[in-house]
Amino acid sequence: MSEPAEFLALALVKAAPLIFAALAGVLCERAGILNIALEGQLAAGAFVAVAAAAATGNALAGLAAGVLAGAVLGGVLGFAATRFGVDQIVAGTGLNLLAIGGAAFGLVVIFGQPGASPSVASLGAPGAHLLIATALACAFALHLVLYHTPWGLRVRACGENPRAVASAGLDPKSIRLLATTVGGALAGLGGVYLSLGELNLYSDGMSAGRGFIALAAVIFGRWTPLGATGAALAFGALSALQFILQRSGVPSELMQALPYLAALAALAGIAGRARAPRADGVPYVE
Amino acid sequence: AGSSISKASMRLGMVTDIGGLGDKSFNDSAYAGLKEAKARLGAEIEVLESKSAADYQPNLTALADEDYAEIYAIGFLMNNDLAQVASNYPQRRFAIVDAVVDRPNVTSITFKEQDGSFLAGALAAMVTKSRTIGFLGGMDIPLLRKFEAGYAAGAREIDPRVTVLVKYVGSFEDVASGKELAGVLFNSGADIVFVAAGKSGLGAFDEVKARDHDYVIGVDSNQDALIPGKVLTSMVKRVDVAVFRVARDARERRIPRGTLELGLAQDGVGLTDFAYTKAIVGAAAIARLARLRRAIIDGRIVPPSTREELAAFRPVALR
Amino acid sequence: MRTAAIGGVVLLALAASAMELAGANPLLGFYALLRGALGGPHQIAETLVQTTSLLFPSLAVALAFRAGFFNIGAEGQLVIGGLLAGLLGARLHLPGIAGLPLVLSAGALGGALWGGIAGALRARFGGNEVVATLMLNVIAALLANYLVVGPLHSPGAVGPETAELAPSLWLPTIAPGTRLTVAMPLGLLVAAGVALLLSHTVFGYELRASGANPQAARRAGIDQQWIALAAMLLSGGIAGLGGATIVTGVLHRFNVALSPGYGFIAIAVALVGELDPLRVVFAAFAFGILQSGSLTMQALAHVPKDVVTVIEGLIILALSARRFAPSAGRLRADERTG
Amino acid sequence: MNVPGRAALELRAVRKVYPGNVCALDGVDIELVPGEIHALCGENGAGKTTLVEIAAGELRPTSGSVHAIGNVGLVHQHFELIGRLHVWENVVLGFEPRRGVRLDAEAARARVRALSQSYGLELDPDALVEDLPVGIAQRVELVRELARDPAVLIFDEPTAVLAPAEIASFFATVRALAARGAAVLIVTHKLGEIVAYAERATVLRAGKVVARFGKGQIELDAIARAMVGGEIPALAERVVTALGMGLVARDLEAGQGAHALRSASFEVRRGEILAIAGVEGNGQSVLADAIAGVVPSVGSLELEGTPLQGGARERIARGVRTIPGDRQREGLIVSWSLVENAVLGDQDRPPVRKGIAIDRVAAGRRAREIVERFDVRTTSIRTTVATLSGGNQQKLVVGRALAGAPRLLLAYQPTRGIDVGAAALVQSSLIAARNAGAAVLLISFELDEILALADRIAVIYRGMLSATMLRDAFDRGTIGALMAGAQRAS
Ligand SMILES: Nc1ncnc2c1ncn2[C@@H]1O[C@H](COP(=O)(O)OP(=O)(O)OP(=O)(O)O)[C@@H](O)[C@H]1O
Ligand SMILES: Nc1ncnc2c1ncn2[C@@H]1O[C@H](COP(=O)(O)OP(=O)(O)OP(=O)(O)O)[C@@H](O)[C@H]1O
Ligand SMILES: [Mg+2]
Ligand SMILES: [Mg+2]
Repeated sequence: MSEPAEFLALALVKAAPLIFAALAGVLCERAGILNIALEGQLAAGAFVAVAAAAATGNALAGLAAGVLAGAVLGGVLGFAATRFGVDQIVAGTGLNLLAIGGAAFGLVVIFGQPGASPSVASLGAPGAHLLIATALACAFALHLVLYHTPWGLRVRACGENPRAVASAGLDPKSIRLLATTVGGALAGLGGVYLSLGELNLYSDGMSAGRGFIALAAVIFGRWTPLGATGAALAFGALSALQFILQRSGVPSELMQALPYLAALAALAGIAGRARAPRADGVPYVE
Repeated sequence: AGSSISKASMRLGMVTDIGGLGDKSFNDSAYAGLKEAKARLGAEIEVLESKSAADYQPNLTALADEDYAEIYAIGFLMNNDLAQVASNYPQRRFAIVDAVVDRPNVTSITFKEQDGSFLAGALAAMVTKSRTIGFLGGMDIPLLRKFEAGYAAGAREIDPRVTVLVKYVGSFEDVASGKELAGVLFNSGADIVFVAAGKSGLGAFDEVKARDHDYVIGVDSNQDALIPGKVLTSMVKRVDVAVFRVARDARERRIPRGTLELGLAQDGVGLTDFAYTKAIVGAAAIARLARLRRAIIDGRIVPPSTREELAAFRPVALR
Repeated sequence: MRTAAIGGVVLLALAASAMELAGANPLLGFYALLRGALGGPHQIAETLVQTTSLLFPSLAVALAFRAGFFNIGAEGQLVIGGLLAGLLGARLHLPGIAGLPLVLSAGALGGALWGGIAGALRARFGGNEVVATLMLNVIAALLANYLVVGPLHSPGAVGPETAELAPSLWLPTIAPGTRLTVAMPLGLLVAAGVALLLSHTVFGYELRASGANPQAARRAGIDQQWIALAAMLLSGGIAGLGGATIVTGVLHRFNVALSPGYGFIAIAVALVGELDPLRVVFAAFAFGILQSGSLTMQALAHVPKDVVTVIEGLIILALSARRFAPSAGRLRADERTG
Repeated sequence: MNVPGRAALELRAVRKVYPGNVCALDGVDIELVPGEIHALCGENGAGKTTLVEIAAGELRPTSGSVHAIGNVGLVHQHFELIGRLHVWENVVLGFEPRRGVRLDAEAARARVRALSQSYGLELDPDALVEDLPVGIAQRVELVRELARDPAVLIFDEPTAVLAPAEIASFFATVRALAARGAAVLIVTHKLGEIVAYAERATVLRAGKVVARFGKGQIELDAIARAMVGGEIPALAERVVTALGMGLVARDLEAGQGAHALRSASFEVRRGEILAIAGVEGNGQSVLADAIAGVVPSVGSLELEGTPLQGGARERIARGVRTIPGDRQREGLIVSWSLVENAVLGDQDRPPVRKGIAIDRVAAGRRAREIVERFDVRTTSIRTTVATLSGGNQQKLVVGRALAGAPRLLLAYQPTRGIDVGAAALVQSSLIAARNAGAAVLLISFELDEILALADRIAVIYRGMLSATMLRDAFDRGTIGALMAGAQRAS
């Protein structure tokens, strides 16, 4: 492979899970629910997909199960946030521990071994490529949904002023619940990409902070699907670049810090005046 | 009869470092040694895992408070805490892997990773067709640099013109990045990559599967069977053997023996036996590896364990 | 309130079934949790050690949140604080009287610097603090590893850590034979200080006003850029001081694994404590029980580490429903339309 | 249509107790008849907002019943609009026109245009709501409710933010609506409007109905007496004062876009009230903000002979005090207590500041002074401001601005949303400040208020300030025409 082609391919590979998670973040936050459990949703999606693929021998069944797992976790967050009015950050912290610990424990219960699962049926290279394309397609789809459908309008309204939504005769709680569930499903798909797309196993800690980087991408992208996708792609490109540039002799940590330093620098310039949805993270109580 | 009573009463305890069980590395290897002690010596075993550096001391203390015949601290990260606990509990016996704790009731077990890695590098340099080989590390820490330095020196010993590409994942857990970085190494011309990256290494193993003429070298445990034919060999570090040996000593009430430095001579480190790759490696190379091994044991070759030592390393050029 | 109580019971039941599934006795598990945390003087001391380690970053988070600054970066600030304290401490040969304050100040300074970067980015460019602090966390970890292993490597250190500090630089213990040091009263002092600062000083008043309603604060002549910067210097300083107390009080050296994520758990602690410094102390104690008792769950009740994590997650989830805690989101709620 | 005489909305024995045992409504009966305009009035905190929110189903009563035929629409005073959505999006939220699964934006825009045309409410469907001045935002909320074809439409103080001409057209709209068979309930503090437009009126005091006025019985004085339970205090006397130089503004420019201030030169003497008349959105809020030091400006500003520079902090130190236009967003921290709010802006100087500390005793004293002098109705000075009624929140803001003996007082719509009694109190205190030698800049959309208070007057239109006129030269017609932009008409 030529260097530029390798770089581009690698950038896309790195970006794909970030895109899924960032889109999930965009959807949830536009509805007014701060989803810091993206990391846990990635892990849950990745693990459950592997477990289901192992049980059925079918990678597609794994994919479906992984998406479902993400959706369930998203739903739990949405439910807790709308019905109990919980603090979304605290709940998200709890859900992250729950999902990551649960997956680690699941390895022992289901596969009888800690740390990492054995190899299972994966989606293979075509599947991974298809998932990358899906990530990009999801970005456009979410853009269309948010800005060109009635539901999207309602979601955005919920993120700004749920009382106004209620006084328009709608139920902001159900809208938020649906948004977090769909968001969770997207993040779950990101997890599936990691475990069954790029690889064929689940390993503890394999989400490796991607959920948090996705949170940053949401903000960089100013809470828009296309913007967040752009930010995720930029993160992917920077990671790819650091992979390629690493050389013996140059401190590896310096190279590894590159994407984060770049983001910090960009913050000073580009994303200065980003504004969160007004009701982002604010519980709605009648 | 007497022996069966004492058999039943021996308890062995182990505290893992933050990597925990399932790392397919020294924690698992140590655990295997413990399980062997359970099977062969009838010991009762207990494992406590740690979530941070602050957990080591409470975990060690929890075990020391009970009647354990031997308490293992697995990992160099625990050296200070073990020193502390060992002096608080002079009547208990402890052992630590990968670090030296100078206390009368502690057995320290260390390995000459650079020696085994030297052989791995030599093998890679003999097998490579592209004259480029790779090293994939987990985190850039002194322990890993022993692997890196030994490996590069081994390659230099065979052929100074072989290029050694080095990359670090920055994590022992990021499987996807491990795969991607392995891909970068292979795409940059390396056809053999020595993978010392914990769970991140699983990704490298996955990457090599689809590549016809590329190979990996495993680490710590025998990983040859993970992808038969694609793992040239594994540079094993027999923590299990050491753990078992210490348990047997405890069983026989031998006094602790200070530092146990395990190298090639003690079979503490070494390469596996090419069960699936004899055809690729070839008998000549295997013979040459045996000669190199002897040379290291005899002290004619001293593999470097840091980058500085590597810079100063000159091939001995055995013929 | 009743639904929250029901939710709590359900979550505890889930925790019990997780233990059951792991082949452990749930009753024994919960008993072990409590015994491990509070079962004796040693256990209580360890719980207080954990409480203290959590308290500093939690106060840091609470202070920043009160200023409307969403500091997700206490973890990085703590690491840098610990790093500076460790690097200096390992090289310093001074009596404790002079050396300890120096080492602790170095930690506070490091944390302040790290928090100050995020504060300055927002004050100067309006850069989003969540992104800044998230990025700074990763950079802190990489920087620590680089310095400790690379250019500032201490001879003799095997792992990613500094050499041991001279015993004169260890924080004095307050309960002999335990790791409980004066870090705890120091933490309480900081909590009291933050409480006083917020409720009794002009600076605290202006800080709270900026957090509660930036527009009204601006009209009241409050310089929000200065507040953002000052709040982050302070917040980072407190987290950094916390890192320094772990180095001087618990580990006696800097180690890259010095925190199991205290800075992240601190966010939950601060919010459960409703951003009130004194209530944060109690919240930190509750989380301290969880942290230290969970070790005994492993040892005594044979609950695997991962199940312990699951149970922690469930308990935190239960705590989140305790009340409508004023998250930063809610602080922003004062800006209403119309 | 509805059978005449049959109630479109009926509330029986409605009682509402807020947490903290605040009884806001105590056995209220009210019924609305289709085709009629019904006024609801009462002092601040009497329970009007609570009542209409219950009527609209947004709030659950503690006891009592609510029956309605058809949709009940409520136009809030603190609007429930979504600032970062466009006008059309706000209007169609909840019953969006569709084309397949897609939102039909064109149809939605057309609907907004049609509605605004049929009621004579000019609106740009593509404007972002947060960019709109309050008066226009009010229109959006109105159109939003109209789009839902309500059988009952309730307005909570709809005219508080409208200019005279807008008020007339607003009532024309409401009449048109009533003529089509809707029942209309209007909460208002402006008694003149009730007399002019309402057919029935109900007066609340302390959560109880204290008077009802039927067709033909509506009379200003009677309503006012019923509201306050006595006579309305007269305005303070204007005392001639020394006319030293106060504020001098030359070629002042600030802000950007439609609501920018393009050029203003004027002076306000000490002991004088200069009123700036104008329809909301013509640059007056930027003018006030520029003087307060909240937005940057070009041109020169002098106070008592010394240049007025720096930010809000420096200007507060010079004695510049403000009554901001939006009390909840700009004036108060509603989650804080009255005490803490009472010293906001003065936190940095004595007597509130003592060394690095806040003197809590002094702050408490300040709060008590304001509460007493301005009759702020509250259970305690330690309760949060959020629990105060809107009018009482306003009194707190006004009291705070006057407590510091201002050199320059910027009063932006100071009596917005407060009852007649309180309004008289606020207006009297503006005059008292003037008499005490402060320069007072009054920005108001209400001609009556301007005519009652001003010594001199200027009109602002599209960011340009007219020449000032003396008190004697006041002429309703001229001012009205200038406010509407007819410069050459004078
Ligand atoms: N959420 C609340 N909690 C507690 N008390 C409240 C709440 N909302 C209103 N009140 C109190 O209930 C009473 C009635 O308030 P309401 O807002 O209905 O008055 P209002 O007639 O609309 O007054 P205004 O003319 O000032 O708007 C007041 O004493 C107010 O302080
Ligand atoms: N206890 C409370 N907690 C939170 N918000 C409150 C509380 N009490 C009142 N509020 C809110 O504070 C605001 C002021 O109270 P109020 O209901 O009197 O305002 P309003 O009626 O909209 O204003 P106006 O008097 O101008 O009509 C309202 O939006 C009300 O919902
Ligand atoms: Mg009202
Ligand atoms: Mg009210």
